[in-house]
Amino acid sequence: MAATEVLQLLAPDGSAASEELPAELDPQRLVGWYRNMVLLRSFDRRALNLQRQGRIYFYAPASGQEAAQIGSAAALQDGDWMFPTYREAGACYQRGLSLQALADQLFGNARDLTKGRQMPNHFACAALRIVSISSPIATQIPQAAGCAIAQKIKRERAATLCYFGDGATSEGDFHAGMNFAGVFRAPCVFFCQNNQWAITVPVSRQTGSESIAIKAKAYGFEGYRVDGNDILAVYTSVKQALDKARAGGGPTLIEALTYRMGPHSTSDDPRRYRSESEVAEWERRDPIVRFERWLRSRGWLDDATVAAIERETAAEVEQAIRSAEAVDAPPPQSLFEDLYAEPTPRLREQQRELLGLIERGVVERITRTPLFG
Amino acid sequence: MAATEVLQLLAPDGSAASEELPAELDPQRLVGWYRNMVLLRSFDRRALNLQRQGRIYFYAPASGQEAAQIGSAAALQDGDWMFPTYREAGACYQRGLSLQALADQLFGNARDLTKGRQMPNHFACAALRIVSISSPIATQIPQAAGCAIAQKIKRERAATLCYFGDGATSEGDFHAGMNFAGVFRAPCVFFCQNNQWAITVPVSRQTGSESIAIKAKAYGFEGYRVDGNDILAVYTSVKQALDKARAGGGPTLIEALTYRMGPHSTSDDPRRYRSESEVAEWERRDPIVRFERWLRSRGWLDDATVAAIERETAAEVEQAIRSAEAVDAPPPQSLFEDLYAEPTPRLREQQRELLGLIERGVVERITRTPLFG
Amino acid sequence: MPVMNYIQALNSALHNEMERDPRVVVFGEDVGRAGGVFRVTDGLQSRFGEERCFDTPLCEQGIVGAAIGMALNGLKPVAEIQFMDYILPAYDQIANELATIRYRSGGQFSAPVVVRTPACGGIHGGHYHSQSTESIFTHVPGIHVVMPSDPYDAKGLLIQAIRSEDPVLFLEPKKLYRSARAEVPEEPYTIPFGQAKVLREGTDCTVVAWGVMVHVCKEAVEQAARKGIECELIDPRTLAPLDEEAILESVRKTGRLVIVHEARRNTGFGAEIAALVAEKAILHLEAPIRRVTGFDVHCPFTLDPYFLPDAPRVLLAIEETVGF
Amino acid sequence: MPVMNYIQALNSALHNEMERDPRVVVFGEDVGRAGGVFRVTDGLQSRFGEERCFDTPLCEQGIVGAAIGMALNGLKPVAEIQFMDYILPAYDQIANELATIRYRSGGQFSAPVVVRTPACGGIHGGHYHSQSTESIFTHVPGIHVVMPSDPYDAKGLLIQAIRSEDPVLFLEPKKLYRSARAEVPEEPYTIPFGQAKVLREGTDCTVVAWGVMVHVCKEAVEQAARKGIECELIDPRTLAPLDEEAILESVRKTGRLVIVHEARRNTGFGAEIAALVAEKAILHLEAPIRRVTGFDVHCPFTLDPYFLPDAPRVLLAIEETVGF
Ligand SMILES: Cc1ncc(C[n+]2csc(CCOP(=O)(O)OP(=O)(O)O)c2C)c(N)n1
Ligand SMILES: Cc1ncc(C[n+]2csc(CCOP(=O)(O)OP(=O)(O)O)c2C)c(N)n1
Ligand SMILES: [Mg+2]
Ligand SMILES: [Mg+2]
Repeated sequence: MAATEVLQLLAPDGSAASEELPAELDPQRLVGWYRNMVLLRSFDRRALNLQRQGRIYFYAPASGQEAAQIGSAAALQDGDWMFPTYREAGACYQRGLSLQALADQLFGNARDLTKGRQMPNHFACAALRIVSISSPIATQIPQAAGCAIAQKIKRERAATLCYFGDGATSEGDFHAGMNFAGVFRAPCVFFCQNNQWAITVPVSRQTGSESIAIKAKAYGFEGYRVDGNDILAVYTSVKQALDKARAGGGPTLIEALTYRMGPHSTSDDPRRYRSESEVAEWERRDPIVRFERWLRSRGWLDDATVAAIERETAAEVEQAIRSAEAVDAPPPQSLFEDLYAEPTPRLREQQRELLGLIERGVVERITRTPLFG
Repeated sequence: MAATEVLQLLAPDGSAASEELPAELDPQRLVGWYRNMVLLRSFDRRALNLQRQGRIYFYAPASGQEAAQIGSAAALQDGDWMFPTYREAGACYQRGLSLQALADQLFGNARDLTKGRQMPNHFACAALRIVSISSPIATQIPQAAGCAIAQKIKRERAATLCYFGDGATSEGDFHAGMNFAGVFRAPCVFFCQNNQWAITVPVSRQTGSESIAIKAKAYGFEGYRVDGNDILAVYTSVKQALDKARAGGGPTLIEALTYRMGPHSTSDDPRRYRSESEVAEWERRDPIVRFERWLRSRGWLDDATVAAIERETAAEVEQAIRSAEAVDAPPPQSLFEDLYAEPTPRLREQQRELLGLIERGVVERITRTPLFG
Repeated sequence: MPVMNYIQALNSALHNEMERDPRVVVFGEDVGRAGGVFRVTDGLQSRFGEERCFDTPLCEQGIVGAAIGMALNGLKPVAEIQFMDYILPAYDQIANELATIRYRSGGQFSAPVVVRTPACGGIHGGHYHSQSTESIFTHVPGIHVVMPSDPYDAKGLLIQAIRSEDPVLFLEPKKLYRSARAEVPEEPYTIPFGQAKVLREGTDCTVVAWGVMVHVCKEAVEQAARKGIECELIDPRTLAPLDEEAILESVRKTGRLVIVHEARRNTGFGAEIAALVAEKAILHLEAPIRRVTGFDVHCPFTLDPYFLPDAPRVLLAIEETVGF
Repeated sequence: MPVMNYIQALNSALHNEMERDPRVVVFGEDVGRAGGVFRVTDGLQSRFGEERCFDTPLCEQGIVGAAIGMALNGLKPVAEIQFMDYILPAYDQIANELATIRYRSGGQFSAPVVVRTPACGGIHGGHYHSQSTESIFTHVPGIHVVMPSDPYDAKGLLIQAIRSEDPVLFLEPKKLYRSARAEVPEEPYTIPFGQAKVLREGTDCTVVAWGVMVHVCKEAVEQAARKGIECELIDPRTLAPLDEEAILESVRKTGRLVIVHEARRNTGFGAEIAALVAEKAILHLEAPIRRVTGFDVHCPFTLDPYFLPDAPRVLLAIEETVGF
């Protein structure tokens, strides 16, 4: 397949290009994916609102990218590793990170797996091999290559899935990671969600190349494009690439063509840089609507189930947020933990300094994540 | 032309693939190139010896790459800029940097254009638009792209020629520079001398891609391979690319296949990592021998001329070295000059500190570049 | 004279200089069409065209690398790095290339690039939107490091930076962007590098601070004054070159020194100031030199307010120093 | 006990640890087949195979980035950066990623990578083969910074680094590679981080130095002794964690402090030591704290010997400090 053709299994109207489905995709699993997509859309909306209400500080929504996120993460196996970005709430959830863990992270509360250390959207879960997200763009790409090199050295039958955006392909770290993976034929799948924009910069300004997929040629491995709003195409291509990687076939670059329907983050106003018609055009390709149509056409989904899913997921989201909001901030001494396996004398001294200041009332104790504004 | 085909105009035996020469290439100019190649080979040998004798500290030879260097630099026009690496003594000389300037730089003496500030091989000449060479690999690549972007913004009818090695293509800066040039369609020609090795690492370990030329595809412009030991092929391709760039046609990547016949530098012993047969194989493709054969076959060169050229260039080299060696070290106060347009109070204070120490005999005055060892 | 916030003052400086000097070009991520994520470059593209204000690919090493090349070829680049936290991929281009080219070329070349970047914390942005790593740049000769603490200084120093023949790292405490306001002339003016500003005179204790901490210290020294402690508050404004003399002179008078910065304490720029004073004015010191700084951790999200020095912490340090 | 030079001691440590722990992998530019441009990794590939000692592409940000990923997945990477001057493209991966991952993941992840690199000058290598930029790393919490000054320490500290649960930047003063020799056991042993070494006891003046400067200072303090000045010479060995107590205790005894390092003075690590002493032992100081350091320029080629502190310069500073 050429690097500029686009793999599509579901047409925007929900009709299928081919009737043959991989054997492992039973209706229950597929409806489960649909449910997760709906849940994420609801989580996204709710999180945007929370931020507007000043109850969380920040949020980066992924509406429009549910197929790319759920479809790709669904292709992972237990032993695999995953390197997401701040936009991958969906992929993390599909991988198994609970809604409660997502919500706790948004509030940075004492129960948050990351101890409130990072801004919203920067999840991490060692048990699920979801590597800690950092904000700098593209830094995870050579790290993912290294993780995959280790898988090869350790002769694990496992692979690494590395997420990034179109903008990330411009960074030096993208080049570094792709090149290392190519030279060492590491079992790494590079999954680029080309959502057309890097904040206000369109992909045409990001690179002069005819596609992102074609960049794989510069590293000696295969790259191709899939319709990122077609969950079946995403799942199938990522699964194939992961299988190939696990079997010793080396890395693959997959460019998923999709669209960020909302703002870059709660700090952004997309009307400043893109047209309404563009947004409308992509809304017609909404990945949830498309998948829903197809599921209905197969008889696996009906009005009642859709309504139930919407009601239940909304309630779950609400419950997780309420619970997260009720939990206190992490304790002050935690400021000085986890820099090293053991705190250094300097850190112990500074910890005493801060606790002393709090005790003397010089510094106020933080009990909740400070409100926005 | 595909990125893996190789442009060749002169066969290794000196026979020509085509009898048609560009109009500007008269016999005098061609014999001039030959003379420069011979001079550089002689300079290289002499410099290696100087280092062995402990008279200079370091040298990075370019024997085997004379065609790539002279042929490429010969294609430049006055208004063009050039970003060389430490291996480009030849290209700098062809561009107009005098033998004396090269020799002065090796000795880091008070007459050196760069004031003895850098190790041997790190030339710079603002008058000739030969940008100061720094040791870090690939850093000049985004700089060259930026210079070319400025040429475009300023509507100069000029181009930028950026040199680097095969190893440099792995750095993040390579990616950055190529991508900027592609996005801005900058008049930049990227000239990669693929001499097969980056110190001890073969190009097969540097990248998994089938060629270096193909990497241009990742940035949306043309890349091709030329026989880097064929001065006519190098000149022709670089000239075309520069012409195209000046005319607004955007960047080009040229991969010149060549070979470093000597060590990486005087600190290196190539027998530790490559076979004699490989070296012998490439010696048969010696760019000087090939060009000489062809010039002889056209009747533009004969035994007497060759002998005269060898004698004269050796004498010139000898003279430049003698003269350079006789010049003193730069004066101590120069240590604190050229950090800023005007020295800061801190620098003035430290200058007084050093001059005081010298005056009091605490620190010994440096009169010559310290000897090796 | 109009009142401007920090962003408006910077924007005004950019307008002035692009008007005056056709060599000035402004670029970076999201600076062109959208006018920057903080709107500092707002209106420049529509006013001066896409060739003089433009978006680049998302690549900091490319932005600074390309800026060097443009400067070599006679343009006057004002490059934006979207957050100071993201300047690190360009650290090599800045420290090994930009800062050295004049020196290593024997004075033949210079690359007077201005790199502007929103710095420091206090906006609850976690580690990756809060760093002030000025000290890794002051360690590098060949580049000026500037951090204005109010809109008036911001405009005057930015114009000075753009007219400088040397590279300048221009740090903008983003917390001040909308919160700091001052009377700022519409016309261009410059403030020379290396001249500290004395915000308050006093005889009991010298307080040195820059960026947002100047405002925190203003509050603290006012509170101290109410308790009868007269502090001298100094904002160096440029950390390189540093107005050593202003600090030394003040310490010779007060005998006491409190240094306040947001950056982590270990090898922060406060250490350099302390070392200078311990070398050049030690006989005048009547108390330990105190540093009130960010703790030696990565600025956290939820506990962010613990990380940053605030007025009560500064006041306590002043009291302890004076009471020593 | 065999006598080893610095390279042999490091090589021995690597052999020991690769033997002991199959998770240890060694890689970088030219480290595999050729055994490193300084031969520190000599023999490892033939002994342990290409999967445990290998060459990488020429890309420092890739080397450190990949090392992080390998460490996350349970290997123990010992990555070489060919010269410390070339570590800067990896500065972002080190400061923003490697040093933060334990903290930002709430302690869930750790990446105990060792980054080894030949540092410092004195080999006439010009700016790009002479830098010692330790202070831009000591500013970053979450990573240990080590610089051993002799083969015995080098081996013990490298093994400690490899067994550490935290990332370590391991700086090797290349001038000592072949010139420093010591008795070094063949067997593995460790030296804990954060413990300074007192090379000479004395009551008149404390001298703190690391790397090559330890040797320069040894010469200087011997000369001082001949003049009747008894110096206490301290090598911190690890700059992070720093054995503050050893330095403070010595200064409390001698009342005088001279700090010697190769790095440029401005915001070098000497500033941090001076600041700590000026905060915690000021009452004991009887003279200004002196820093004898590289000048605030880029280490030049021809004039290189002017740049680096030598014994006469250190001796003079000691004499002036004691005579103050
Ligand atoms: C190194 C770095 N530079 C700049 C930024 C600021 N920034 C945050 S997100 C972003 C755009 C990323 O675009 P893309 O990779 O396409 O991902 P998307 O947001 O579209 O999912 C930028 C420039 C950053 N986080 N890191
Ligand atoms: C950033 C950086 N990393 C490492 C080095 C050390 N080094 C000097 S030359 C070299 C190999 C360069 O190979 P190549 O680009 O092929 O150029 P060649 O020497 O073959 O001309 C290396 C690794 C360096 N100078 N800069
Ligand atoms: Mg995007
Ligand atoms: Mg090469």
